[in-house]
Amino acid sequence: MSKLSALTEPFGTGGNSVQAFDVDKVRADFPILSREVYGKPLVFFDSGASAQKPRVVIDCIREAYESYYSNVHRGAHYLSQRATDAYEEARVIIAKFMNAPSDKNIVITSSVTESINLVAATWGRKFLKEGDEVIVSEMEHHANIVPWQMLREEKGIIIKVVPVRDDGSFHLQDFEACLSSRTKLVAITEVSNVLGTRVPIKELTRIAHERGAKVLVDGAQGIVHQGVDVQALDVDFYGWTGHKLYGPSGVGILYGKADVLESMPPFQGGGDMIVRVTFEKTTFQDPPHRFEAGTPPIVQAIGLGAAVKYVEELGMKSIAAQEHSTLAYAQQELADIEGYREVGTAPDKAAIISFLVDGLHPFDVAAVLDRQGVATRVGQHCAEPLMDRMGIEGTVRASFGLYNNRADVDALVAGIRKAKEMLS
Amino acid sequence: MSKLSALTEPFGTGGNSVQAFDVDKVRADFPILSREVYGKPLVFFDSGASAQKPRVVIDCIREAYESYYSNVHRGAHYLSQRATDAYEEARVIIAKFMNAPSDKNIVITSSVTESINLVAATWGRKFLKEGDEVIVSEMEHHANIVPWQMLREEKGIIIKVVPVRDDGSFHLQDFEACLSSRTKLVAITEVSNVLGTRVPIKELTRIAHERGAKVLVDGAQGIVHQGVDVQALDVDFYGWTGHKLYGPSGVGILYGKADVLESMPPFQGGGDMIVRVTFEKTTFQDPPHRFEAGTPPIVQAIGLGAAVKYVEELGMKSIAAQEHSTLAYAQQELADIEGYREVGTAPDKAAIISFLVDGLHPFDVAAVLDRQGVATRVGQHCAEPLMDRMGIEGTVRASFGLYNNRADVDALVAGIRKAKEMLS
Amino acid sequence: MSRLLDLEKYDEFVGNLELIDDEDMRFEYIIDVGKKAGDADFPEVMKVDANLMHGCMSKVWIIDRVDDGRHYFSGFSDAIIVKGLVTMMTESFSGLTGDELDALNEDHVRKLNLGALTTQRQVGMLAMLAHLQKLGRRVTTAAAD
Amino acid sequence: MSRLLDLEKYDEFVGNLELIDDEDMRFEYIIDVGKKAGDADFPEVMKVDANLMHGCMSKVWIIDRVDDGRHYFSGFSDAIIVKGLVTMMTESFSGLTGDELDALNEDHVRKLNLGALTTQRQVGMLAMLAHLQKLGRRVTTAAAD
Ligand SMILES: Cc1ncc(COP(=O)(O)O)c(C=O)c1O
Ligand SMILES: Cc1ncc(COP(=O)(O)O)c(C=O)c1O
Repeated sequence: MSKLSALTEPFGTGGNSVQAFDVDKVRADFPILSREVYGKPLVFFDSGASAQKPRVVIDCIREAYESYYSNVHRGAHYLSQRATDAYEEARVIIAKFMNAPSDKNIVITSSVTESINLVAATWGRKFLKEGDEVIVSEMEHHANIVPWQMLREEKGIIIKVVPVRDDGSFHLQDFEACLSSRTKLVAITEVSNVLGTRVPIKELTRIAHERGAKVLVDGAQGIVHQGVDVQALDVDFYGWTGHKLYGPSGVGILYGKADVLESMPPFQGGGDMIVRVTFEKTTFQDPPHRFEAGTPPIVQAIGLGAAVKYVEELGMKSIAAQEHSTLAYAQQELADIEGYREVGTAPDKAAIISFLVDGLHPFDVAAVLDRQGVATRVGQHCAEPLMDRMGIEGTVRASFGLYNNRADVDALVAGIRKAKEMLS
Repeated sequence: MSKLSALTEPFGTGGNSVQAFDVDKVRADFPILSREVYGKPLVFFDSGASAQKPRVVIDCIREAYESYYSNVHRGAHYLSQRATDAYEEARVIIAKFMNAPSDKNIVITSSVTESINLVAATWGRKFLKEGDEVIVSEMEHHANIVPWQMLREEKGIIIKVVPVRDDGSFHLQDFEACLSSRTKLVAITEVSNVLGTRVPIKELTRIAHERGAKVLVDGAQGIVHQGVDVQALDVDFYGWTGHKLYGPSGVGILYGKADVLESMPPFQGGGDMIVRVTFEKTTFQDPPHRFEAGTPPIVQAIGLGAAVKYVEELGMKSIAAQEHSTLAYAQQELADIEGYREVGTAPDKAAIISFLVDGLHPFDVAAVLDRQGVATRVGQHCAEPLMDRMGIEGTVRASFGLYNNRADVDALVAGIRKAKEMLS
Repeated sequence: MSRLLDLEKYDEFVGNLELIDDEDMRFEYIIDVGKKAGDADFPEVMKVDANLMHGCMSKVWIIDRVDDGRHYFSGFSDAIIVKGLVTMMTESFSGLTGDELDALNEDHVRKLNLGALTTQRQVGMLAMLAHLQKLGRRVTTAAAD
Repeated sequence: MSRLLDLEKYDEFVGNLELIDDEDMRFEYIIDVGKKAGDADFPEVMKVDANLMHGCMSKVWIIDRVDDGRHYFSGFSDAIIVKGLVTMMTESFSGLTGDELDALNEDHVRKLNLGALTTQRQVGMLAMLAHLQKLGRRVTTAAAD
């Protein structure tokens, strides 16, 4: 079972004192972190694209397939019941983790991309008319841009874009300037996957609700760094993706308020989401099952439940504190590199650093880093409009996970210095 | 790696002599088959709902997470490249398995349900107009009914239903009677998940094409029993689901002809499926990536590749021969039970048996079987219209996998006798 | 309402099931209850959709008769095992008021100790309990009109 | 067409790379090729979308000059490593006819033995080869008009 490192000394962050953990013990939970790349120890700074998995998650997947695998919601036999229990138990774990009122608020999807597309295709198609406005921000991931563009194509809705400031910060007054009587939805990221900027979702939601607009949050980069309390935020939808929260690939989540989910037509048609089918007429299940057509990602959902339990045992506050401390150390060390420039310096950002080095192409920097065993991401990070706005072609991004330590940072810094040396 | 049982004596089936394999050696490849249920050995006859997984698949999943996991198509680093290679290699394996002209014909989805919904939402929305006809059969799974009903709701298309005969057989002349000048699509199952009836897809496709209609095959129950050669069948679309072919949950496949896929607009919007995004305009990738928005089911696709290699090593012909022989044995033994009735007795059916026992409710029979460790499925099998047509409320279904042996059949027969005894 | 309910029939079922320590025999006990349940108690004319309880693998009908504010249930299913389970539920919890029904909770179902039986969970005895409670409330509301 | 192509420059690259048995040093070799590639060879005015090769992580432009049916390529990228790779490709395969270009295959790329280098695959040297072949065919067709 879960072999978590013991919590160590208390640790201050933003006023509240929380327990930090011993990162090196935690690292031992992740088998991949002990591997080498090109003969050098792996330094993984690409958790923002997808995080590595702790042993408890990998074991949970194996156990499911080896000892109780079956389809769910269908069989009258023992394994089917076991698998159904485990699958629905995962939904309960996830609901509690998000502080959702009930597991009925939790739709299991295949990714946050699907979660957002689901809302666009059901709620959006049903409730948005020509001329209605959807507000997004300039720092959205393509997953929170393209579905609304497709709906614009179909329905003639209008997409309004909240600008970000030069330092990558997001200001509520810029958001308020976009609101109008036609605003029906605010679809916004909680944390920028490029800049690390946090959006003040709670305040934003209060303002949007005052104007009668619904709020959908793309929590892909939010929940992994700070957890979420959907009732405190009061958002209507909150989507996220399992593989970035140390869970398996192939599973995502959509939280929706009960009345909103109930108002929505089904997304896809198939088994499991219906009550009765005749060729003349079909009646659909209640949420969340109405939105889960066909065999769901069974073992992936169960594995995500294990991942959630893992981060809960460490504590989301402790994870945030740990990441914050590593981020601060990194910012300090990186600042010493001549020609180094951080892109996105909003105050209180999440543990994501995008950067450039004067005179060097980001691709070259990332390639040299890679040869040193340091995995980063380079390019536009599925956020091309943000690149256009910042007037750059791309960045190197080091995104932190709960397992990154100061030695990782040192390797990153040394790698950048080496890149400067090799490339100049 | 794959520890396949040695092939044994040659074995005749339908004229062609193929190698059969030693089932008991193959059973050892599936960890779950050695478990007990209620203190009795597990006898698994629910592979039609979802098949169990061989060790090679489970190990492949573990290995991916432990040694080279990363997101795909994004990073410039080593792991990202390794994961992308493995993911795209799976696509190649799957393309070859289906004899698709190229891996570009293979769209990776989350299930066959999604595959069919994808076609309905893209090809269907673009090319079908009010009054256009879609032909399905009376024995479709809900996954191949509800998406067309949803499109009917939206577009006013007409759904025509090919009847099946009392014995569950499917006749081309019944199909031809449904064709008209307005037929645009035939969306049909290859093998009935309830009756085991095989549809003569190749002939049907020839006829449909002569009338200018496209053909979509729901191959969920077809490919697992007989493999597929999409070029020989000449179908336009062929969808299937990984978890029924001994692969992981959470992954499905849509094969499409190149020109047809190219003619289709995207399905969902997000990362990976775009070439360029601005808020004004977005350009999309070519197939198959156009249809794969967001992080795909990475490890699930890789695991499915391992499953395909596993069945290829055994040989689809050998699997068919083995299943056929077990089916014949079962039919003979079951026929001796007084009051036993097989529902669906079309000639040359696939290894699926639906049955009833006079005077007993199918639920009771399945429940007693379950207590004997025999897993079957009971109910309507997501095929309610077929139940209505057969004038029954449900059946008990024993669906065979490559690992079912005669001892399994004996346990099934003994279980039914016990049910009669306990329930009368 | 917080007084201890007197659930004579329920206690009898719990007692009987406690005496059986073999799961297979407990399973047979349910079948026996199902077989013994007099079908005559459930009139054919009542097997209509309005009395159907949704969400079961086999059809379950439940009706109630109200006498002096107390609910007397009978249930039926075509499947013997389900009939056994529904009979245990209706017999256990007949004679209670709507409020008393509402005071019942998951533990009452759990104490029947059928948890290990797949069938118990499939047909959802909890769903049956919720259904009885709903029937209890429905008539209470109607009476208040 | 099946005559053995005389690929002098290509053979030189292959030979040089074979001498280096350390992967890190092979990586540095590519960087060196990139650094040494004269930027002047690739006129600024040619860095337009029409000459862009799609599907790379960093921008790659490739142009060709045709002389007596033979193609002389030059390539450019903002990223040094990519410039190194594209330079190896353009220098290796310049001077060939469209048919000769078509006769090249994956093995020619594989023999450069950069397979272990992530970057090599990322920027897709195979894609570059295909691009050169496309350019070779395009002009041949145009000439036939
Ligand atoms: C014939 C047929 N079509 C479609 C499906 C749906 O498969 P999935 O639930 O994996 O999407 C199934 C299986 O349940 C099936 O048997
Ligand atoms: C902010 C944000 N939104 C959406 C996504 C899309 O996630 P997925 O690809 O898992 O659907 C990502 C990650 O790539 C992201 O960072």
